[in-house]
Amino acid sequence: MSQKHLDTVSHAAETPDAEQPWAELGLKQDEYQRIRDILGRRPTGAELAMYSVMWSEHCSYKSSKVHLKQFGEKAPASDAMLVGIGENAGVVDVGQGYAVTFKVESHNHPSYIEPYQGAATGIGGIVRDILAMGARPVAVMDPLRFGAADHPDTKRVLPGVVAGIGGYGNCLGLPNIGGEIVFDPCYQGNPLVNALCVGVMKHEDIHLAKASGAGNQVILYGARTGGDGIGGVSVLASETFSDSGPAKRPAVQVGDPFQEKLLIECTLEVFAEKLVVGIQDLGGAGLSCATSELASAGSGGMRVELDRVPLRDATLSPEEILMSESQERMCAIVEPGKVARFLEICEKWDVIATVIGEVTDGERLEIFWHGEQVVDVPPRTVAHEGPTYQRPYARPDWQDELQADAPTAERLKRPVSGDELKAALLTLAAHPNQADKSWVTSQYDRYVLGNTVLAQPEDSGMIRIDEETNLGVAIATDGNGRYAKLDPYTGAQLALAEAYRNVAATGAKPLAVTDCLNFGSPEDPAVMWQFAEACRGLADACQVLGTPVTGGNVSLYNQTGETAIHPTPVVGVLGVIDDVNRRTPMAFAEEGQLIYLLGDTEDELGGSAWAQVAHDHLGGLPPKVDLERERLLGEILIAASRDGMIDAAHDLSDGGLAQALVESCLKGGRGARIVVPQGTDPFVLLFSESAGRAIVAVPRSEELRFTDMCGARGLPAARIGVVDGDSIEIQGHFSVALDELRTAHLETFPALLG
Amino acid sequence: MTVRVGVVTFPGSLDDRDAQRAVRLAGAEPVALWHRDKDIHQVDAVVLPGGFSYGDYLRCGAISRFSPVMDTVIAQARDGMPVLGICNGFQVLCESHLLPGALTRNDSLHFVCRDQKLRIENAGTAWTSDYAQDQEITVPLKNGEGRFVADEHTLDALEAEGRVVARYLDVNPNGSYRDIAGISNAAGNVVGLMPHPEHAVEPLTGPGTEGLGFFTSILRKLVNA
Amino acid sequence: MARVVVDVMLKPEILDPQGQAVQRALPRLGFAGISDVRQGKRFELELDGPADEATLARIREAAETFLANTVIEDFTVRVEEEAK
Amino acid sequence: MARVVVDVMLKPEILDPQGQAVQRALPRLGFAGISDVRQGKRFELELDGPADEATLARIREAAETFLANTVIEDFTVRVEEEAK
Ligand SMILES: Nc1ncnc2c1ncn2[C@@H]1O[C@H](COP(=O)(O)OP(=O)(O)O)[C@@H](O)[C@H]1O
Ligand SMILES: [Mg+2]
Repeated sequence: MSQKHLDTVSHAAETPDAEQPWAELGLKQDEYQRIRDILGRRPTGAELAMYSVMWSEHCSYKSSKVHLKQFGEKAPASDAMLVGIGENAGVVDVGQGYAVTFKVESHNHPSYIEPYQGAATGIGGIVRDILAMGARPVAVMDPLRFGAADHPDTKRVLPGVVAGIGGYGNCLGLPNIGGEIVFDPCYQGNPLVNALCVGVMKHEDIHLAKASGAGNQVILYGARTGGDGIGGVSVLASETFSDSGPAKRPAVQVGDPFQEKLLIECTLEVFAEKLVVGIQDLGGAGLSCATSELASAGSGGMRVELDRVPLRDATLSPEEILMSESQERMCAIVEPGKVARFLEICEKWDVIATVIGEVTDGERLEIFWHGEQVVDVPPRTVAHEGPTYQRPYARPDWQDELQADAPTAERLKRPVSGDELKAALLTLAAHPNQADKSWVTSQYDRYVLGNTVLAQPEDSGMIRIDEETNLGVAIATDGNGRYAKLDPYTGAQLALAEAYRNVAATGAKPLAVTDCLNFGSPEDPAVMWQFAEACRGLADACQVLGTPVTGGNVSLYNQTGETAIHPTPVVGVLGVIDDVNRRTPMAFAEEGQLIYLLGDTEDELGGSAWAQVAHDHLGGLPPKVDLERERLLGEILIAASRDGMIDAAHDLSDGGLAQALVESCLKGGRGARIVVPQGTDPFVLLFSESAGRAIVAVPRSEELRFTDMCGARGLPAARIGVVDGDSIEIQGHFSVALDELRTAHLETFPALLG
Repeated sequence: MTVRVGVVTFPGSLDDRDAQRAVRLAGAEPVALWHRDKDIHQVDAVVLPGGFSYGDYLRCGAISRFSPVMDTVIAQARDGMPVLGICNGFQVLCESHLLPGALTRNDSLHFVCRDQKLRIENAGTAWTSDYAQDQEITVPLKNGEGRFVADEHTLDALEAEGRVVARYLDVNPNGSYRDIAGISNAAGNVVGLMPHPEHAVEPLTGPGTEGLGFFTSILRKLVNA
Repeated sequence: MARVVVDVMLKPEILDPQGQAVQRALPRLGFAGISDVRQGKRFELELDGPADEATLARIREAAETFLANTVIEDFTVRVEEEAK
Repeated sequence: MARVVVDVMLKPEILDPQGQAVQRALPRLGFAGISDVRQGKRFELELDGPADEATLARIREAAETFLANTVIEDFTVRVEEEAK
């Protein structure tokens, strides 16, 4: 391609009528016209390449921006927020001079096409985002959604995704401390692979993606640039799959975690010596994104000699180099006097580093190819001033009908006898959504770095960040597409509430939020309504809980033909704990401790796991959200942990009390004797999914202190039983031996996946 | 006297900091060693840590084995310096022919991370003297290529000479021949171990503290020497 | 009782980190003059019967759908000389 | 500018779980008549110069000491036909 006539800026000016492949690159007619207006001429091939990837849905957020704005506008005032939305990731103050950065991103479409590499590069990408903020990455998490567990394609996608996440994360030396695995037929052609990374730094180490200071050098370092993934993430994630698969099938990217490990160590060393003015990772849209974002955020312009970029394939054209999404690359802005030292550190780590340009005092991003100018653009128009759409949205006409179809006792037969209740509990505990996930999680290293205090299966993952003081952070991610389908506003709030509760259950104080919004096509007004509602719900709830959204990611076009996935907002909550020794695990480990149920239980089974497992039913309304109650519950759980009043805590979510008891008992290897309170329907007690609830194990010596605290604060706390024996006994109804339960719970995944 | 234990960092080493922490918690002084340096700074013993050195590309440990630091480590190990290879370090020791056999892909074909029960079958090596003979311990195990293989003759010899240092109990997590988790050289100064004792040195972050013995053993040996 | 060999290599445009690691190591070990290394997989299939056209067609199909991941890999199928 | 191929296979007496997994899967996918599968590695080395005897000797040495672990693996070295 490089032999072809080079489309320079002057050539473009002279040939205004040359045909250009803007439609093939995913641009709309009016978008193309707008580029011509901005430039006052037709774009060169290289400029067209840059605009098309940067203006794609994935990179420009053109459909979602108007709704995401609320996260900033409604953000609760928080002293903890050091860097907010708009940077590679948000940064949160966790005290003692430490800051933590965390973010969740999607790699859904690539993971469907090539599960191993798609998922692996998803981990790689989010880790570089965290690194680019100046932080040492310390852990990863992986919220996943797949089609039906027994569908043949799930057997292709799931093992590949899991092996890819493990293969990349393990090789990087990042403990995997949690995630989610949910099956639902709605994800059959659109599995969701979200990846979260968390990093730690000192306040003074925060780095931002901006290029300033005329004369400063632009250094590209890391892997050589190849022809893989040209327009991959951006174009691929910005269109709908037809029934026969994606229409455009760009080359898949292959990750090299070893290269990324070197990139991490090298980058941290460069930061430590204060050699960097600004830094940006290369992810979707590769060099187009990195150069235009750095220049746009900085003060001056930038000049780049594209032919200096080290290539894996010498035949690549300038357009291809600009669009390549080759992995494991970073771009740094370095003062001239520090370049030599920078290159020395790269050499130490066997990392290729090349000066490819410099910051200018102009206002343009200018790119040259063997001395000839191929790009001359105002960088903001590429990076930050792309098109935005106010897409039409409308509540779908089927929403009312769906909500009217409530799972009442008349509509869905409920278990009544002891035997029926027992069967329901066992079936639920063995269903792939509730079953033990160690087939997956044992493929992930959770010990590396030696700071993992809690990891799956626990309510949240917890990492020690200071060995002297035992300061730590906890993170949980949650999302329930079934709830969100029934009511996207409430569903998004429930996702936040659950993650918040999970963090508090381990004893950490929730501080901040990241989110990954997985939806169908924004061109469908019904989907757009779901999206708008979910954003509004999440922003409103964050305001009440005092936890600002610090960053996140949007994944649209998760649909096959006309059928969209359930709207699936995945919410990650970060919390801080002053002393990780005080953490609360979920296992019932001590015989004789008292089991308390905190919160109120109502007949709320809309969207529940029971309705799905027993009746394959989705209808009605999701559980109500009471955010003040969530906050109170959180405060009690944190205080009880700090003051040593509880030895175990477990939040109640899908599967309700029944599933929570199964998990706490099996983890601790202890049974429980439960007394159904007078006047309570045992079915509702066991299987309702009312929000704002948790179970705790209280040592008898602490009972009075604990109940006094709940009473004084007005949190309902009911003593429902005691940790005891080797079965779960619901007195007067049924008893199930832990061995039987364990078999049911543990054998599902091995039976499905071998 | 302070005992100085070197911990080598290869490109792609992951558990090097953890090994240093374990050395410190055992009461010795950890010394960071760099793969490109032949100089090992007069350390008394060396740990080759876990990880994916050189990405585990080609074969685990195959590329690291040729690094400058290994020239020195191999020479001094032959002269009796205590060397412990954990996981990837064990693979490096086999590739270096300081230990017999090889470590191959797990029979499950999956990476496995679990708390693993072991029996210490030789409490006489430089790295196991703080354990009782046949003591059972639990430490994390995490590997994708941890299946120890060797020919029958070698396996028989290892057993006959008491050079099987640790064996898997309850579950053989990777298909290792004869449940072998760790072996030593004939002199007992070089030990390779697939599981990770350095991740069982603090109750907070591991399944217990039963891995600490490897690091206190070496301390005792060197102080008494 | 023929032996059929299926060679699977990453497509040329796909990054091959393993091959690159080998290539970088070779000069350090004193082996110069090698400009590129690619690493792939080799499958040796022992057949119950002869390697006739029908069988080879089926093996090609197995390679296409299973042994190779044609999103990122190419493959070749050949009957191995008995003499070898 | 020749290409040399080094094939590395596990020795016959060493269990090959990858090959076995392939062999077990083949009949399930409808490919019968395959009695054994072994999986190994294939290295393609591009030389700067010709594949003369001296060069091949050096590549054999690289295979012996580095590309294969002769404790568990066998290897073969051959020049690939240009025609291919
Ligand atoms: N759902 C969301 N909620 C909050 N912030 C978001 C969301 N989606 C994207 N953002 C923010 O928009 C900015 C641009 O996102 P993105 O282009 O994905 O960043 P990057 O290229 O670094 O991955 C980031 O600051 C990101 O955190
Ligand atoms: Mg980024």
